[in-house]
Amino acid sequence: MAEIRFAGYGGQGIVRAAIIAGKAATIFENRFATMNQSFGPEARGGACSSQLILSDNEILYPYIITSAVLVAMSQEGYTVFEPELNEGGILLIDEDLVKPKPPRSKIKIFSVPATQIAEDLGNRIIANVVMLGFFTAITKLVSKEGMEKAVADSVPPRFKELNLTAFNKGFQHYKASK
Amino acid sequence: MSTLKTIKSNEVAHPMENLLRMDRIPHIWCPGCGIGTAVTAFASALDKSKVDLDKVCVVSGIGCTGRVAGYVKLDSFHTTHGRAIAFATGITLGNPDLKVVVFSGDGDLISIGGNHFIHAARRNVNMLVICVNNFIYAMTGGQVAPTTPLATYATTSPFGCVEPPFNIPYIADSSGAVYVARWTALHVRRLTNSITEALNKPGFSVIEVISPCAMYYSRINKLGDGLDMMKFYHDNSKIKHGEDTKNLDIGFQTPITVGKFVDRERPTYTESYKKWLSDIKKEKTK
Amino acid sequence: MKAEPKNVNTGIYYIDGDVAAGQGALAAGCRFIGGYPITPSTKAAETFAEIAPKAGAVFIQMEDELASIATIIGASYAGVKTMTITSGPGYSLMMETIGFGAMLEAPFVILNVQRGGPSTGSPTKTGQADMMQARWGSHGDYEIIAIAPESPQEMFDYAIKAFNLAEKYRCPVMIMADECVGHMTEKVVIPKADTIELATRKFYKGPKDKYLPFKPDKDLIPPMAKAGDGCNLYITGDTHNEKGYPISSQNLKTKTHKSTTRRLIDKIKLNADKIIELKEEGIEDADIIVVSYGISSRVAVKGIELAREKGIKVGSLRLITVWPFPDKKIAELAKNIKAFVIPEINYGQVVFDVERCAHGEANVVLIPHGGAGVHHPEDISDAIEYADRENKKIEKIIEWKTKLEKLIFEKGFKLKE
Amino acid sequence: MKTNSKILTGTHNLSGNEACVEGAIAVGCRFLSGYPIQPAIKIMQRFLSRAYKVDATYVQMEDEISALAALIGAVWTGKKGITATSGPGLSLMMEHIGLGVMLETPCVIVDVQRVGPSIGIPDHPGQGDMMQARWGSHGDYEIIALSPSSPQEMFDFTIRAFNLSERYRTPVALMADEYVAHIKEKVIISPEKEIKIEPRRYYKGPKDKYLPFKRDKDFIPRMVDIGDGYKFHVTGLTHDDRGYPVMNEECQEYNVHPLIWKIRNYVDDIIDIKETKIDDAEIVIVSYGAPSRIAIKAMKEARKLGIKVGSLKLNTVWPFPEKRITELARKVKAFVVPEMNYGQIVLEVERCSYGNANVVFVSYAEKNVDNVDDLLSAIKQVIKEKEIKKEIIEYHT
Amino acid sequence: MNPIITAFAKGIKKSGIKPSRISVPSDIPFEPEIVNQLGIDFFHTIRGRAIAFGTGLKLGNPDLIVVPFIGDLMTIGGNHFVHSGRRNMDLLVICVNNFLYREINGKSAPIQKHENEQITTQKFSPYSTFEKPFNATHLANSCGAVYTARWTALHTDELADSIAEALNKRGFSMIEVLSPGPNYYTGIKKIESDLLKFYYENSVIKNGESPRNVTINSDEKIVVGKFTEKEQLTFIEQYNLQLGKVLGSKFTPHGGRNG
Repeated sequence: MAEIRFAGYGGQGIVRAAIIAGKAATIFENRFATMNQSFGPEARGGACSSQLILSDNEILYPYIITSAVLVAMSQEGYTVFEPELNEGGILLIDEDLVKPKPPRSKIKIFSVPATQIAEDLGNRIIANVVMLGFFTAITKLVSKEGMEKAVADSVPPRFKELNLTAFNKGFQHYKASK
Repeated sequence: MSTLKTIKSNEVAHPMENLLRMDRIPHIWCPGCGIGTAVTAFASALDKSKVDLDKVCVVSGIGCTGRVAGYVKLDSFHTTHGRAIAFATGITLGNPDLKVVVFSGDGDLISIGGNHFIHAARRNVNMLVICVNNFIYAMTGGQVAPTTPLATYATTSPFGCVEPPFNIPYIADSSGAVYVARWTALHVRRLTNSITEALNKPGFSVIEVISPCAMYYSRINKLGDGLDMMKFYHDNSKIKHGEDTKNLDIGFQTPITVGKFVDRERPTYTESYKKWLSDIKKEKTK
Repeated sequence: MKAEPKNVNTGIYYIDGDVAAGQGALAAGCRFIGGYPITPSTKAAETFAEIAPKAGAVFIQMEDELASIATIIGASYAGVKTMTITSGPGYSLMMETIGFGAMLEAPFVILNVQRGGPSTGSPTKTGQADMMQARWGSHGDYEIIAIAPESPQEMFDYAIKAFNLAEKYRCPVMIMADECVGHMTEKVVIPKADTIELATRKFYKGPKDKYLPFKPDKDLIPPMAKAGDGCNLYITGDTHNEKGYPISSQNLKTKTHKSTTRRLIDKIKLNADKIIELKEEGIEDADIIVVSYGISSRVAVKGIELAREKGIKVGSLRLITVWPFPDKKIAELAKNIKAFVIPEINYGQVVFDVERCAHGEANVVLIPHGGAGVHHPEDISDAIEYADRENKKIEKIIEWKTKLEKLIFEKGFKLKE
Repeated sequence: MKTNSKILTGTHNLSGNEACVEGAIAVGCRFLSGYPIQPAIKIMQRFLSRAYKVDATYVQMEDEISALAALIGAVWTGKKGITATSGPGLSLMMEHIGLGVMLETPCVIVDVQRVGPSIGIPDHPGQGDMMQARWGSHGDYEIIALSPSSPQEMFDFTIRAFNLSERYRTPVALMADEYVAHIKEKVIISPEKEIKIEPRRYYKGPKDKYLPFKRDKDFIPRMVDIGDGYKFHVTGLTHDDRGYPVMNEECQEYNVHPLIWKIRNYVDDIIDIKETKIDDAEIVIVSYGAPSRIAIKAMKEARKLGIKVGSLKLNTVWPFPEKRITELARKVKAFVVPEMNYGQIVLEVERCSYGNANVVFVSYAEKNVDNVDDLLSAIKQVIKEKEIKKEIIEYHT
Repeated sequence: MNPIITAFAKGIKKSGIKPSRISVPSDIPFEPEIVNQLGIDFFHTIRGRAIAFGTGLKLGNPDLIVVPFIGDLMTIGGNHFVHSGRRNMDLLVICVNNFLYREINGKSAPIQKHENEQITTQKFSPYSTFEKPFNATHLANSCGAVYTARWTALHTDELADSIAEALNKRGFSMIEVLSPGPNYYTGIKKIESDLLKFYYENSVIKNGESPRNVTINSDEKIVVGKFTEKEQLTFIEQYNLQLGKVLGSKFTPHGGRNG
């Protein structure tokens, strides 16, 4: 079982990222995934986060107690949810948006210029997909094939190619930086 | 959310600082939205009309525009969905010295609150209604509204709206409003003038403010951002003061007629009620 | 009867509870939804608006909730399966007409995705504080059925069950979901149409001029006739006799004019055993039983786990149907256990009925929660531990002080602004 | 608060509805918004006919929804206000009862109950809205509900309802019924200066420091009037002390918890029950509203037969006198509960008796409320019961 | 029989529509015998919701002809009235206007003073005397009604003709009938017929008059007649058109006489 937190602000596709990962796990890998989201009524532009639990068995308790992975795409999201990350957890950040403090002992930090990559591809709203690629490469919690199928399944056909490119850019970014 | 910046005495204060709850800024409205413009116009009108700010009370319902009450530094009420006018009726009857302004959206005032709208107009209850019409329910994420033009897309009309929209000035007029005007978010100066005029008018006044909703209405219908909508208003609105209200229908991206349409005199509810009470008194003491 | 294939979008989906409910309604054969947008239930309406026209069903967005509920009762009498979708404030507006629907014995379903209350409250956050309202919210005496799902899959499954119950018992059926379930995304399996069993409405088949709209069969439920069937219906919200004609206060008490009101209650009460669905887990040798419903039952799982690690014998009773309340089951269980522990996202509602049915045989511990969030599992396990320790019979509801309450009201907590 | 010298005093023959209006005027109520509905119309009419004398404001709104919304608005201008309705109207008011609770607005809602559900029988008494009064609006809240059984009590309880609502800053329901509303009886009104009026809890500090929901030690915040220059903001959303919306778990607890506890902490002050011959009673009749008129009769009849019966009349139904019922349950054999519905408050009696006493329900939903025989026969039967049945008993005659 | 019902019965007959197709949701209770005689389906709904209820009947079964009777003159149900008009929902609304208006054309209407201390016109009148009533026709037009007419209950033939015409009209039609409604004024029955006659005598027929000009004022005669008629797609027609356009063959049109 893995508990994952995605955090950022409204409009970044934080919830969508979690849905895609959840979809990959449930529909394309036949496992279980529960996704919950939270946002205020001031949804647009405000703080936004989603929590995803992946498991091979049915998930009973549907919320995060301590997270294994935190994907932070805003400074506020990082600040709020960093304490929730367990010892030895993985922290993924958009390096242009989050300036992390020195990490606690065993937390591993990985950074990617997701928004920058997305802008280079011509649309900053696919930063979440870039991040998902990066997430897949590092955590290996979901297979690349599953994720690709889920990404393709979750966007309108005319944006399919662009999104898959973004996903692979993110995926490769980890490979390249290793 | 960014924190409140304290303004030092030697800094230039925000021009509307005395009218806004600066501790609640930033507001929730999206970039390109016209509600902020309407609030600005309202604030300048308050300034211009020289009304006693202590005696102005703002009532809002639920929705994006419904949040206005939370940002103006006046006695302000954020009430239930659709009932702003009913709530305001109580206030204005409870204390006739107050100037009550209902500031809410089209869904709130005309859909669920339609009954209160027509009845308050019929009674000619003393209040100013500023109805920001963005053609859609924005707070809940883009559902069809009774103002959504035919064949327009919204989340609950995924195949195009099948219901003709209300002509708000016409219905206000036929129900008995004494002052009816319509402006777009582009016509800030004229809107300000209208609000100023209406603030000093006893009775039920309605000002419709056509506003862009860049986040839902424009996005779902591919109309560009707030600026594109403003450009559309600029190119497509015609000022026709005194136009018969029945000619004020709005279609999808059709020209919009703006102006002041109705300005008439009728006794207000409070006046009629007072007169009636004194008649009874006379009758009883005869 | 089996579901119609055109209504069932068979497949495996990763969707949230609201969407699943919209799909479930269509699969159940719902032909008409009148609704009005309100967070957090809107997505269910949006889903139905999108999928309905392809299956020949209609969605209409009415001007308010009063109209939504009135229009679906009309549609119900036109002979179709029908539903409305709302949340707390909208639900409050529907109250008068829910009573009307109960009086007319119109089958219809209401999906209420509960949010933080009272009043406008916290629209995007959760709550379970409309439970008593579902039961008692309209004036006068009537009975309804209420189901509380705990997952998106159940939102689908129980939407179908709700329609089946409504058609069968001719009464309002409420799906009392909450924001957590409505906005939770999980795998939902929509099965093939031929595996979905649907109940059909009992229509009147006899001679038209002999039809008595409110003359019950043995099961206390009268067969129905549609508007336009030529039965010359006279249907009223007045207290009426079997013919449907209004009873005046003068003849209310005479035998021939016995009102149908008592039957509205009896038809649910006397069929309660058939209606009630519960999920029991580990209650055979339990000392403590956690009674929960909706999202709380999933949250309780963790608390129960923690308590069991400490060696406490805890069982779980999940109320899938909350109304009618399982009076007998609770009374029976009370005899053999120390206490019931009830986590609810409110300050005590269903707990009152547990207390009532326990008849003083077992203690009753309430774990309250104001809403906008769910219980902390430790609160649940701590309360269980306390209930296990407490050997005295305490003749009142024991209100557990949660961590949140202590934090805010005892530690001089400053609210973040 | 200043009262007008034109209030009615002395002894009068009034119906319950009329007495209610006189009570309201006596306690300083000068605003009524309503929508006509049987059997509460008389309250509106009477208020209007008295309006010109006491300079009161009256408005007939387009429906009950707006009636209560307008009332809440008017109260914030400094007026005391009332609305009168019956079952269907109360159902429509549900959403705004929630708003009244959330804005902590003192106001009085009179529900003259008739037979329900739905339209029911408009000119026949019922008590089917008791649970609704407690639970009818969405979300969690506590309410105060009083139940008068005579025109005199309509007068007295209206005054008490206003005082409680000002004291606890909450809507108070006056749950009358058609019988009590229409029966004409002697009503004695004490001189004006003897009528106790609870003043509104006004804030008196500096204008810019006013926080609409800053609570005193007793959990109750202070009010100001619109137009006095405080420039305050209030909302039906979950809010903090400033009245600004904050939506999270902490604020929800911070906001809603006191709404509940500002009532629950003061139940002993709020609850008013009238006990008659309870000391030696084996059987206690628990009643409220019109049926409590026959409870006393049945008690006397039973005592003639040698059955020790006492009566407990609930003047306040909500909050429910849980403690007292639990206490009595340990002493008595049975509770007998006559109600003009199919069983509502009897559930509360069952709950609070903890299996220590039998609970008998006598439904007056389809009976005349002056029928003593059925109540008496229930008493006669339950006295024979040997053991405690752990469910509500209903004897069928 | 009540003159309105008589006209309604005549109208049904004239329209050639089978009575069993007609459903009447109403917030005015009809006598059961009358419903039997008419051979229609009748629903006594709660106050103000007759139109909303009727919308459900119509959309649930588009074959039905739905005729909501409203007696509260749009007080509590005003919102449903204006919105159904806007949608052009296929309903014929018969609006029984039972207001008590003291003066018409300068003459005092025969309204007795109630012996009680109450002010008579307050006797459960939908409007207080100090409030202006709606011009229902104007309001109906401003929200899109396709057919509007007004008669007094004594204009039985004209009313029956209007009803027959409107029953066959597609879309939202409104016929306002001036009549002291029986349910609201029980107890002052005597004045009903006088009042009705008074209205009849003080009215003037002006077919085609602009809705704006038919406000009932105390200093003018009451204008009655058929005021407006226009053609416009009904809700169901518009629904079928729009969804058919967008969804093509995937869409099954909603049935009924408009389908």
